[in-house]
Amino acid sequence: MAEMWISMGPQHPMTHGLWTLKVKVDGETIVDADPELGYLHRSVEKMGERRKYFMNTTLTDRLCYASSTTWTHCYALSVEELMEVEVPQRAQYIRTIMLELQRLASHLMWAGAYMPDLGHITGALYFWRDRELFLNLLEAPSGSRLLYNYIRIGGVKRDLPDGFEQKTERILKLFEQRLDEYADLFENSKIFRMRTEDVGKFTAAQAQNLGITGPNLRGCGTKFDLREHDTYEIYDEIDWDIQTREAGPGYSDCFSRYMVRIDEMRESIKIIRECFKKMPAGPTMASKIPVRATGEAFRRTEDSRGEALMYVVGDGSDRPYRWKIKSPMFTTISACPHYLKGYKVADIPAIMGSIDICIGETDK
Amino acid sequence: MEIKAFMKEVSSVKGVTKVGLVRNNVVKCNLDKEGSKDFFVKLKDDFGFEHCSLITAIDNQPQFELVYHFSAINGSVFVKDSSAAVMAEIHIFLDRDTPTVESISDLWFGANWHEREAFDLMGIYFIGHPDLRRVLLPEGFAGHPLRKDYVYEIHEEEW
Amino acid sequence: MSSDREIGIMDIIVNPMKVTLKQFFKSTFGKPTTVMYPLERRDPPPTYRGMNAVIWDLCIGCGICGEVCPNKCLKMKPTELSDEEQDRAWYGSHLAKRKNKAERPAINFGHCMFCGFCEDYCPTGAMTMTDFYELADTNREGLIYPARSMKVELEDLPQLPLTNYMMESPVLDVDPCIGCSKCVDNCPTNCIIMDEGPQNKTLKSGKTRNVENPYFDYTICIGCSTCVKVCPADCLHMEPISNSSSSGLSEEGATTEA
Amino acid sequence: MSLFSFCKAMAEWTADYMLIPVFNFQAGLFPPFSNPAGDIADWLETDGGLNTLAWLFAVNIAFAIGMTNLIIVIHLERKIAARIQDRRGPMLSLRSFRELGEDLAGNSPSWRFKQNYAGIGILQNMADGIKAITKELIIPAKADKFLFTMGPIIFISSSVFLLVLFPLSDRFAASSAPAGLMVIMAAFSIAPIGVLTSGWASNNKYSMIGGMRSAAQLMSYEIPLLLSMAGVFLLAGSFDPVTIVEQQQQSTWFFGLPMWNFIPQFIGFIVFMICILAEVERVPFDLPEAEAELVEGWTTEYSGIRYMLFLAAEYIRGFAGAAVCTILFLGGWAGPWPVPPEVWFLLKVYLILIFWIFIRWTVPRIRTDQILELGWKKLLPLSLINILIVIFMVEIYPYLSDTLTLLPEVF
Repeated sequence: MAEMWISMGPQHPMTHGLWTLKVKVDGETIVDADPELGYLHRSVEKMGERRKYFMNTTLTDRLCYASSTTWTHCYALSVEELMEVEVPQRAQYIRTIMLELQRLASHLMWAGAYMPDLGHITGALYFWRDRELFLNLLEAPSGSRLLYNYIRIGGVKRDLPDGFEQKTERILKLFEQRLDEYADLFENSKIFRMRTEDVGKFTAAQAQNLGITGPNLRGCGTKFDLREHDTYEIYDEIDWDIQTREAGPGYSDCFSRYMVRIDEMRESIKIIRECFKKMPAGPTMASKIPVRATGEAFRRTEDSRGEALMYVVGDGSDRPYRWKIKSPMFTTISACPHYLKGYKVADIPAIMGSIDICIGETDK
Repeated sequence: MEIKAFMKEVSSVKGVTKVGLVRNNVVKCNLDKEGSKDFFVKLKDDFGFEHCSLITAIDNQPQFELVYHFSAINGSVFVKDSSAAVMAEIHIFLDRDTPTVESISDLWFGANWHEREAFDLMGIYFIGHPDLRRVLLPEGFAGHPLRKDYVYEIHEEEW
Repeated sequence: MSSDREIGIMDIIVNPMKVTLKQFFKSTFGKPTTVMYPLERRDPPPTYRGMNAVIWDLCIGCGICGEVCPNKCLKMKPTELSDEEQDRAWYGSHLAKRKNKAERPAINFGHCMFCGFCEDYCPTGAMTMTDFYELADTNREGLIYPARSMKVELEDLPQLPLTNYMMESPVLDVDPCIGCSKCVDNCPTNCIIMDEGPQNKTLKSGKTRNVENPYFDYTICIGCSTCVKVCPADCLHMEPISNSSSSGLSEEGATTEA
Repeated sequence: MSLFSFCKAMAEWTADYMLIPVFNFQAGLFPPFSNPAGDIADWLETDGGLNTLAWLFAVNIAFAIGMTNLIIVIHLERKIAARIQDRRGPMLSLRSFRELGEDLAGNSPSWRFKQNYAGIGILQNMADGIKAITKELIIPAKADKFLFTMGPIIFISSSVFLLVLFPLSDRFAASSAPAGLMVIMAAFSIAPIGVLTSGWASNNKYSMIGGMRSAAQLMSYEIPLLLSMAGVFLLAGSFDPVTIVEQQQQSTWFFGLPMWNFIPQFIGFIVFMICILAEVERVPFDLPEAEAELVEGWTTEYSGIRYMLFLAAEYIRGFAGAAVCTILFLGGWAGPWPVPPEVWFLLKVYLILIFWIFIRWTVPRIRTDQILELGWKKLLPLSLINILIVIFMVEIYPYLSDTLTLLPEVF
């Protein structure tokens, strides 16, 4: 068969209406790829310039529906840096708990979305069933299941409800059991390994230059996690490890990226438990929060998908003058011709699924 | 290289002004538009900033400002007694009439789409970019919407 | 780590099938996770953000809810209050003089995203969010809820203190003030009074006359910026003020100390 | 009484009391002219006419049984998949309506196991059928219209043909060809033509790749499939299903249990199971219609009843594959007395189908190159080894004993 371009998306089960991947194939082998974005562009940055600082947390919630708290937190952190607001200690602990719960939910969402890409519908339902547990947890203090609007500039919206710790502990225990149970169904399954091992490889040096961060970079064995390397909230006071995994000599494949995320979920459970143990009493909101700000500030946080960075410029009014969002997936998708070349058509969902694409944050 | 030594070395480079610390691990400096590429080559090869985090374009009215964020992932530049990864924040100011700057996407591939986005939304032209097309907006879109002088209609539904 | 064991021939079908078989028996003889929605419902937590409801007895018509709404889905609509409603209203004494001009929020749920800002920033706690979430309708017009349909009545009203969640209060620029007292008429909390100002103005006729200036009680100011909007001379602006003694003119006007 | 003699009796009765009088009456209406109705009436009195009529009855019965099985298999798949996935599956049945009506009327529940209007969901099948039939049949503008319509016809007709070919028992068979299993395999291998035709005629790149994949897969798995069947044929010395099942009954092992073919030919059984899974395109070998990468492959452009025919044909092929497996390796319709042999046969078939359903919802899909590698490098040598074992067995058999009782000790 001669070389031909196949347009995967926007109406394709892998891209489900959000983006297009044009693939040049020779028979079943990929020769070239060209990703296209813009189907979900909402001009969030421009909209943010018209809204007051505190209103923008609703926009950041909607950057990624799978991981909305981490994005709102990144925004709140940068605006607090800009306004020089001191967040109370208890609010920082609550934020950390919410971030890790959100990371668990986000990774579960990813794992559930990854399984149908490999042709494993049951996996999707198993992981999404567990995600519901964490959505229930996130719903209890914030009052919403998907778009929480819980982390605000200067703290969190309200204190944790009564019995939240016991409820969390119960769910974490259940989830740990299930994670062990799933090992036989997924990572120890021979066919799952046949599909994911030695597929979608890139080395650590390549990944850094391509702008790939987060679990995808840690899948190459690079110990880089912004919770540790640009620490925020109370991650420096808590004992936890960066989860890395290496498939071969310095490269990552789909399986190592899968395993990094599974290990990270276990690590998140550890962090949440320790946070509950150390949590002090006190207020959950800073006493005085300015409305207007001047200057520029940025903070970067470890989003569920990689490095999230928000750069906020204020001109003295109550609205941001310029607000820039760095999405980790934006660069990772742009690099996809590099790690798709040479694999089969059947590998495209396996590879693109394994890097955990979220188009909401990418298209902004 | 310790961050203080890094700051000293950076300030000795031609075209770099106002070197300062934003936080304990973030170095900020201004850079002249001419010869910026030489500095970026030095930043990548000599100082080991492997990762281009972000390129932001700001419309400061009248001039444009480009803000580059680079990150040293492998710890070639470090802060003493801290695990913090060092970032470099570099500001380049451009005239409104000639919003052009040399592309760095051949040094960092990760900068490729950031430059495309800056071109798309702010109208900055990157010389030497391999594929300077719009990335978020459709082809044939008129204007660059993040510029402050971009005229747009606010549609508010009456009810 | 459990995944580091050797993968053998049993891991092709047999071991994975153990997991699914176990689940099969569990959900056949137990209860599946599915919530059969219209027949059985899960209880939303008390914090749940559902459809809005306005406690009219507490509402003072300040319009902050419309101001903080990111989607502008909430508008203040002029509403005529009945005598009974007028009597029950918390700030009824003040509103009595503008009974026919009272404003109450109406919501277009087609635009609402249930962020909860209106509830959080309401200075009297009149705006609440219920746990009712079945708002679907067959047409767009059905999603527009007029002001009266948002009304709820409570048996015992929570008498909350007025709180300035906006973190800002109006400050007077004395020179352009013409003493029209429009701000006083429109202030929803009655926190402004007109009093003798520090400044005399020369009229066209040559006479000098003392101009009355507004004085603000920042302890009950809610930062709604209604006065700024109605001011014909642009002499008011909002400033972040945390206590009563932070701006030029206002400290004398404060009737009670914070 | 066998199915055919039953049908023959039915045909005689119908001919005598319904058809011949009617045709004769018609012929009597216009006596001056030569009327075909009279000829038909004459023909129905001959042996050939009666046999034809009986055969028509038999085929219809087999078809009805096959289609009923199809609905049951689809429903079974849904319910089992739902249980595996911690769901409830389709639930709307007449019982739910009755419960709902009772609740609305305020009566106390009359049903013993009342659980939230949850029936077994048999109405879902009707809903699916009605939906598929009432949907628009879309033919893409640039498709080859003739081949596009021919594709489903080839696929479904070759699949339905399978239904009449295998017997449910030695007495319940629509056709009894001596080369029965060979005909079944021949019917099985017509399907790639339909798949390739519809994949090509859709004028869609995904369909094209799906069709090519399907053709490559089906053709490469035909060889190990037939080779693994060859062992059974050698042992039985016949292609006839009845003979094969009887042969499996003759040999016994411990406790006098019949030694069905899957014990001596375990390798062949495994190879056959994998190959027939690939042949009927079920997970993990369903890559021609992998929805994540190829958007349902060669069925992308089909809609309405055509798409449903594809789906139905796949389930019929699955049912037929399980039936062949039962005949060859699991002793066919043999079983203890009180249960009739037809029920035994169906029970075994459903056991295999449930096993396949479990596989489908347990493992991911494998890749094209991996499936071909598995077929050519692993299954082909294994099936050859199986044939060698069987030849060894058949050759040394006369020297050992009159029965096969000693065989387990030999191996």
